[in-house]
Amino acid sequence: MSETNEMKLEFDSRPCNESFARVSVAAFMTQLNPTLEEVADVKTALSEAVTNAIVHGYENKVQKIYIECRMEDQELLVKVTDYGVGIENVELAMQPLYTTKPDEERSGMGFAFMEAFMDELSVESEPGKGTTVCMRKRIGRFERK
Amino acid sequence: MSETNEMKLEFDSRPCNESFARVSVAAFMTQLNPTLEEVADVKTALSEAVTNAIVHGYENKVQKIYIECRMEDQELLVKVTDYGVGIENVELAMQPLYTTKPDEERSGMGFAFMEAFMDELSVESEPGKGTTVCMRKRIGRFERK
Amino acid sequence: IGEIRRYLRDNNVIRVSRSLRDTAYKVLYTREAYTRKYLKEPTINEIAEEIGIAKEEIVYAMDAIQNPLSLYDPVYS
Ligand SMILES: Nc1ncnc2c1ncn2[C@@H]1O[C@H](COP(=O)(O)OP(=O)(O)O)[C@@H](O)[C@H]1O
Ligand SMILES: Nc1ncnc2c1ncn2[C@@H]1O[C@H](COP(=O)(O)OP(=O)(O)O)[C@@H](O)[C@H]1O
Ligand SMILES: [Mg+2]
Ligand SMILES: [Mg+2]
Repeated sequence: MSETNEMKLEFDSRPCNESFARVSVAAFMTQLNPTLEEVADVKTALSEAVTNAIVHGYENKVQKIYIECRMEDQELLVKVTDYGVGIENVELAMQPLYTTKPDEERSGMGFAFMEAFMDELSVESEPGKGTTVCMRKRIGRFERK
Repeated sequence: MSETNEMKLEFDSRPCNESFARVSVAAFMTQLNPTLEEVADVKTALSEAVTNAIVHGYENKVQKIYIECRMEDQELLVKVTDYGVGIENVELAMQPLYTTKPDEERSGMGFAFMEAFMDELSVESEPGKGTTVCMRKRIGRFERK
Repeated sequence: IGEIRRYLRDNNVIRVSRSLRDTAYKVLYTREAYTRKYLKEPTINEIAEEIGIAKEEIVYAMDAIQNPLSLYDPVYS
């Protein structure tokens, strides 16, 4: 498939929807014939982004989370957007171990995981407006092509 | 769960996305704790609706298909919308064995399957505007409640 | 030699489709055992608990075997 293929997903920011979102994205990327490991990587990164939208962006209030996925050749793009509180200092927030909720069981490693498991990570955020996390990963890099 | 939970899905009308759409809806409905058979029923009905949108609604051109799912108590609502050619006579189209593409491998049983595997089916369509298929199914009817 | 090397490499990485099928067969087996024992269909939570896999993953896996003509095929051909 050399054409693009796209999907968008919108769902309530409830923790019970996290698995559903993970499996949807996994099912979408299955078209790229990924390895187990590649799917696990994307699912981990996606989980972190969705959890952030739920607990930080919307502070556990039920609102909408938006996921956008695009495949172009062997590249998968995943965008996760919330219209929540936003991030004051993105650079600082992305530092490993940095967290604004140290009291809960947050590790401050969410962005670090997204960075580690995907090839590219960028974060756009405006305080009071919301946050979009954009991640890219090449799938099937070990195949001759 | 007595609250509602919702999701929306938008994707390209490519046959390769059928499986992804099926898995998304199936994954979403697992929150109602269905049997595998109930999941299979919904997937069959959904496949028919999505195939119709691809081959009839958009006549195999790549445009967007929209799915909306809602759970309320033990009821699942699934809506499939295309902004394609629409249906002239809905009542006639819904007759078992009726098909406008007898030359291809269409059986004319799509709507009959949706009706059989779901509890309720309604179709709204306007020629030149598009079609929305709305299906409902109660999940877990065999459980005491 | 090139053919063999390619064969080895392709089979070294486990494709997700392969693992989905394995899971799906486990699910079917579990359902059958449950139905025999309790004389009723298990719900997805009961299956998920039995084999220790999220219910969403179960339906993802089941789709891989219910859809024989799908994109999963190249791996097996
Ligand atoms: N979607 C978001 N909306 C608002 N703030 C966010 C969002 N995502 C991340 N943050 C901020 O960035 C910090 C670091 O995120 P992360 O690396 O995932 O660690 P953790 O979630 O464990 O705190 C969070 O503590 C929070 O302050
Ligand atoms: N989304 C749609 N857009 C336009 N026409 C449709 C749509 N869905 C169904 N139809 C019409 O209804 C007929 C019956 O549909 P169906 O019962 O699924 O049978 P089949 O798809 O095998 O023709 C189709 O042949 C087509 O003319
Ligand atoms: Mg986090
Ligand atoms: Mg049909």
